[in-house]
Amino acid sequence: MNMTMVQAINRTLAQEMERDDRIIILGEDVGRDGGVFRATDGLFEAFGPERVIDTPLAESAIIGASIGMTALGLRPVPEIQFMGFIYPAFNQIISHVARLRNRTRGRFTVPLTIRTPYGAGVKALEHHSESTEALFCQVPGLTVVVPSSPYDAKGLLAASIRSEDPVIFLEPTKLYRAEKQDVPEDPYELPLRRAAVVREGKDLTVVAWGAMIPVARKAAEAAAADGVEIEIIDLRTLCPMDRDTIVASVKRTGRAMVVHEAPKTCGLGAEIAATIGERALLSLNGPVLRVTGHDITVPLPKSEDHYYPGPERVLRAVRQLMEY
Amino acid sequence: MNMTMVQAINRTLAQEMERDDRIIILGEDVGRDGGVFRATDGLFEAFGPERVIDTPLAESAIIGASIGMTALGLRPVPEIQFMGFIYPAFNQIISHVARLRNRTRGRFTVPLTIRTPYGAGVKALEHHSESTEALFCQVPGLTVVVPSSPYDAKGLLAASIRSEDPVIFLEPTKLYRAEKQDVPEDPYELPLRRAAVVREGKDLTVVAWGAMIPVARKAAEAAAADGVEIEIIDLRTLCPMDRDTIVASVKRTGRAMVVHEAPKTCGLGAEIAATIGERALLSLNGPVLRVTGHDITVPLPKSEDHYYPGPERVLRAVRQLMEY
Amino acid sequence: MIERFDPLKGERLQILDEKGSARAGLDPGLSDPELRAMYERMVLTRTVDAKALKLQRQGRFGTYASNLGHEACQVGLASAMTKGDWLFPYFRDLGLYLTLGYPLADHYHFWMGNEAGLRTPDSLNIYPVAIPVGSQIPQSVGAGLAARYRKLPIAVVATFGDGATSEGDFHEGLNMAGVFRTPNVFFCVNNQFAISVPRAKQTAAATIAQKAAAYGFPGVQVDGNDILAVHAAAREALDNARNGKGPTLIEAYTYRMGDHTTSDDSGRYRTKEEVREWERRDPLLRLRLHLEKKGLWDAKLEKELQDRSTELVEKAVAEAEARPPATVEDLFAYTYAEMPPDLAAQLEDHKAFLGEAAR
Amino acid sequence: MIERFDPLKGERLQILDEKGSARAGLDPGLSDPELRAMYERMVLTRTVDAKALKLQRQGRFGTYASNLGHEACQVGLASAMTKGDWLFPYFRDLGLYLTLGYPLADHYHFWMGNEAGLRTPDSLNIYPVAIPVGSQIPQSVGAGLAARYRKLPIAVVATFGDGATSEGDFHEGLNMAGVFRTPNVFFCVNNQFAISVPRAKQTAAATIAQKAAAYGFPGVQVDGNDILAVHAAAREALDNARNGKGPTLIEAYTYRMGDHTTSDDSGRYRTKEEVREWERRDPLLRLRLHLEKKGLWDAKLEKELQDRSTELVEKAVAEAEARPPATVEDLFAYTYAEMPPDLAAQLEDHKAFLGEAAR
Ligand SMILES: Cc1ncc(C[n+]2csc(CCOP(=O)(O)OP(=O)(O)O)c2C)c(N)n1
Ligand SMILES: Cc1ncc(C[n+]2csc(CCOP(=O)(O)OP(=O)(O)O)c2C)c(N)n1
Ligand SMILES: [Mg+2]
Ligand SMILES: [Mg+2]
Repeated sequence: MNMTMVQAINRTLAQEMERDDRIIILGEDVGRDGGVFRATDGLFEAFGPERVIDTPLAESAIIGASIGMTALGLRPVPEIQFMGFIYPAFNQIISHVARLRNRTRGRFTVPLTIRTPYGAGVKALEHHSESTEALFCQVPGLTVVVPSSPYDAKGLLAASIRSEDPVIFLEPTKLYRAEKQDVPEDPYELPLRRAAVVREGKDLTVVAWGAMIPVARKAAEAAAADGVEIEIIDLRTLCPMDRDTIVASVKRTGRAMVVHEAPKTCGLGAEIAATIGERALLSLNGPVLRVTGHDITVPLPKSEDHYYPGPERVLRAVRQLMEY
Repeated sequence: MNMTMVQAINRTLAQEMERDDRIIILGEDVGRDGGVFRATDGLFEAFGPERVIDTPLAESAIIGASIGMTALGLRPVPEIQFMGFIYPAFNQIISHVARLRNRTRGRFTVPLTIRTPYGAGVKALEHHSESTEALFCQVPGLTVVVPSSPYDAKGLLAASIRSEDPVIFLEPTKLYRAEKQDVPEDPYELPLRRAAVVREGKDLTVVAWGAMIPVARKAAEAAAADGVEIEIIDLRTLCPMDRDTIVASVKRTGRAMVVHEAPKTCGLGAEIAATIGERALLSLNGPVLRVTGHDITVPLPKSEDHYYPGPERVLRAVRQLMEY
Repeated sequence: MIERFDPLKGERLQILDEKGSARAGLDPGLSDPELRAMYERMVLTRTVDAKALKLQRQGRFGTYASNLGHEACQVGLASAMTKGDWLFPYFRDLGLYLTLGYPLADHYHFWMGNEAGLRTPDSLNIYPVAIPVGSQIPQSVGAGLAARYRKLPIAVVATFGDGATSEGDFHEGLNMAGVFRTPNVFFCVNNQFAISVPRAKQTAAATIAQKAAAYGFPGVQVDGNDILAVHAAAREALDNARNGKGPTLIEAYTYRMGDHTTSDDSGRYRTKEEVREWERRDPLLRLRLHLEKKGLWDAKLEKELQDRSTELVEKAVAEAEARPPATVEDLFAYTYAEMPPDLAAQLEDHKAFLGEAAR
Repeated sequence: MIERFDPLKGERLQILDEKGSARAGLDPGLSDPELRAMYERMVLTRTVDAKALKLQRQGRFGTYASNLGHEACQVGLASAMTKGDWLFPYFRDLGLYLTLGYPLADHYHFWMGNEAGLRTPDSLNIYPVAIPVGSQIPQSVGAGLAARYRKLPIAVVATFGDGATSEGDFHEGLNMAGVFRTPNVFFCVNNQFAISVPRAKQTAAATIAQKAAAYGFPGVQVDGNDILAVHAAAREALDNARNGKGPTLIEAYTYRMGDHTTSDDSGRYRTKEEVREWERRDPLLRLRLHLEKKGLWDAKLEKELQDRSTELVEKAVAEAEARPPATVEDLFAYTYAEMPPDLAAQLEDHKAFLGEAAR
């Protein structure tokens, strides 16, 4: 069926809840309102207020309560309304979600999936454009997943919900309704911890995820017109990272670039560049470039375009690297 | 005068408070108790309860209130009792401390200095060994400073307190009383944003900070016995980072290594390695190695030594790199 | 007066009834010009709000949070504040901004998507809009501590919604204020909703005001559609703050008459009847009836006021829209006091990119 | 009974006076064996605690948080819990652990610095020690929601100190519990200090119990050195939770007789006289006097109990110390359900390093 990413997410949530009655959704406005992006639309009516819980406005309690649910064998799927509002829950996530398995040597695990819209490009108010995924990638125990299409969203969300590990599932706001895609009705999983080569090319590897995948694709098409064949890796799971796929590609192409919308410094691009430097140094024909947001706060709507990496900025870096 | 790092910090706080009555200390147990590490010992008696404030047990309010104080022109120096307990304040730090200057185009600034003990190596309970400095380094607007000696602690803390930007001042618990050093009585500043070459060498550059400096020094002495001369850069200000000093050194030595106690993935080592790859690729005789904590939670005391990078692990990496 | 209305006993301060009659013995005794000025401010607020909604529909504004129905809360509170007092606002505080003198064009400029609009004029003590719910509350307490330390005879006000009372920051802030008896007034606009979540699902406490019991200072619930009640309670609380008598929590009981923001569709979670029921209690109507009863208002004055307000609004829109856009430098210049070399390099590179793209 | 003691009126539930006499009409009617078992548990708790302090001084233990004075709170609460109930503890809950059957050697093992000691036996519903203050509270509420969803007739207990009540998590958790009327019991051990900060500087509320007013459910203050009062209030609150009557906040008013932890020196912030004053109210003494009054206890039984407790403790220490240290694999194996290749590589590398170092 043809559907948008937000519809694919909605469908997946419904199917997973039908399959497994341990799954509980909770968050702000997820119930009667169906979520501010309608990701949980209809679930309250279908599954009732005990499984689709409109919580008070309290992010730390949303995640804390989700943890407590796992103690009794449930598999909560809390929603944080925007990634910019996940910080009040940071202590619960970093101190407990990520660590309870280790702390108790496996007695208590935390199989929850925290869903949250993320990323810029939709001209929103401050705090509604965050992409601080690298904060979570440096916390041992967490898994961070980002889909870049409706099809991937369905398969990755199902896999996240079924995972025994806690997952931060980041949904690129910009892609929620950007395209429709044919998405199978039957449930399916896409493997976590595995990157996908979504475009093959021999000259240069671009590593990206989420809303930067369409940007990279556009740049790749333009580059192809210049005779440069770009290979695009959609990371899908940001951590634990599929370094082998990245390294193998760069060994083939000899050139690498990371595109992400987070600020450059200490963004995930740093880890990817460092990994390539560690494992493919001798294959490199030039530095690993990072095309990213600037090291500033995402500007308000009028100036957002100056921040957000677009195909032109990627293409420019491609040219710089090819000429290196 | 000969003093430990914690004494140097205490002295600096006293002197800065004498110099500038806009400076206010607040936090848990900083008053009558003088702080759990005695960093604020005697200040309550000297400056009274309006300037050395024992707060309720509420980290978000400690930082939030500090922000509010800056609105009225004060320059608070809040203490978070351990870095592991800074996460409840994460929203105040990332959403406000870092951004108010930009949000108001310079009308409201946040000249505060958040002090917190950090790092492992002292066989503590869980959450008392955190070194998540890279979380803060990826937030535009923050400055992160770490001293590695009593002398540096005094000069860097004074500079941090006098800075117009918000500073996260991380005090390596392991070094609080590790050594005594001659520290001038008169106040002085060491420049922020500037790294220090604390040992010169021609063969290999080690970038480190805080408690890893003594570790790197020990390794360097052992390496010298093998005929390898290591240059050690003490980063001092982790962000904004003094990349020029790093790059210049690596261009000279041709080999680079980062040593930090945080887990490897997305630690600050990634940013340093990425920077070196970007700016000194052609000078490199081998990959930039990262000798770091493992990607696990810091273990409890009985097993902490397995986590913490020691001179032997550094030395081993030095040998690997020299043989590359 | 505040102490006379105990929220734990279900008491709520109301001075004006729905017909516009003031309850004897409670009337704060405002002068005629003061009353008229308040009404004018309320009408202006509503005009500014309606225009903002229109601009948003036309794509000339970003997402916007309507203010409809909150005029009495905002103008009642702001008119009790005096010069020197500080405001730590939330995102639905238009009437406060206007009453305290925030330039309307600046306010529009912000909602049009330019940070420059959040650069409070130096003469005003207004912190920027706090979007992370509740985060302004502990900040206001720090300002209260600072005011006391500096021996300033001022009060510090934080405003927030009913939803905000569930956040940890509400609790940590009020608790700290209680401990240090800071000169704070915590003003909760209980408009019955946090987006779609009704007040009854936000907390099981019968009132928000009674939460003050947890912090050792008084709380009072007032009719938030009754500007005299709001003003009277605010004035007393502000006086107490300024006079070292510690903080107060005021719950203004009102209703969010519009959608949460322009992205919201409140028809999904509440009935038209409920909204209509509250239209009867419109805060503007109530003060207008009161003014009419006192012979201070008529249709002609109303028409003149509407025209004047519209004119002011049109001028401000024109001014805001005529302002030049932010420069690229603006976006980079305020991250640090002094731009670090890396960031300067990013700025240069971006300018180079723009230059190339322009070619 | 809980509703009969209103914290807002300054009422506190006490059943045993300092001489060990029980107040008629309130006595929870425990059987003689039950009373004796409680006393035995209290003495064991104290013996375990004293040994821990000794081991710490000898360097055989890490930093340790003494439990002295909290025995009535802990044993009184735990003895009211029934199989199936859950505990979300904090870091000063020894008597709860012991009464609920947590293996003492495991507990020692944890404080000796090995995570294996936090691996709760599968038969026990005890979450691990929460060190970030207050963070266990919202977790316990989630467990309460889960219990209700699963239709389990159980209660969920969270324990915490007076200091914890200032944290946002306390507020968010209790507020959520109120909204959903979860089967929770919130048990605050008000021991008058959070490290050095006295209770009066922690909150301006006259009692902690009255904070329940903010959440729409009952709160009660009990004498925390009176095991009968603790037990009676806990039993009622637990019953209410199990029977769908919603949550309760219990404040156990007691005193931290020791230092905060072995790293603390409480002489810096409180007087010896104050401590001595509380020694008179020792919870063990009070129950022992009560037992003696009832003819259930004498010096001989006391001697036997002391000996038995010491023996148990020595055995547990020996067992904990005899356990093999964590393997390197243990440190890596529990970060994820399945070890990622990177981490496996780190583990292999570390083993290689250890191998080289051993050579
Ligand atoms: C920490 C945080 N979480 C979530 C949001 C998203 N959000 C914006 S407004 C709002 C509801 C606020 O309700 P209330 O406090 O009652 O204020 P009102 O909008 O009714 O004036 C929510 C959930 C946010 N801005 N901040
Ligand atoms: C979030 C957090 N902040 C600070 C600390 C450091 N700390 C440990 S115990 C403690 C005091 C706790 O006091 P209280 O809650 O009254 O419990 P008590 O120790 O008196 O039993 C503090 C500040 C912590 N563990 N967690
Ligand atoms: Mg509201
Ligand atoms: Mg305490």
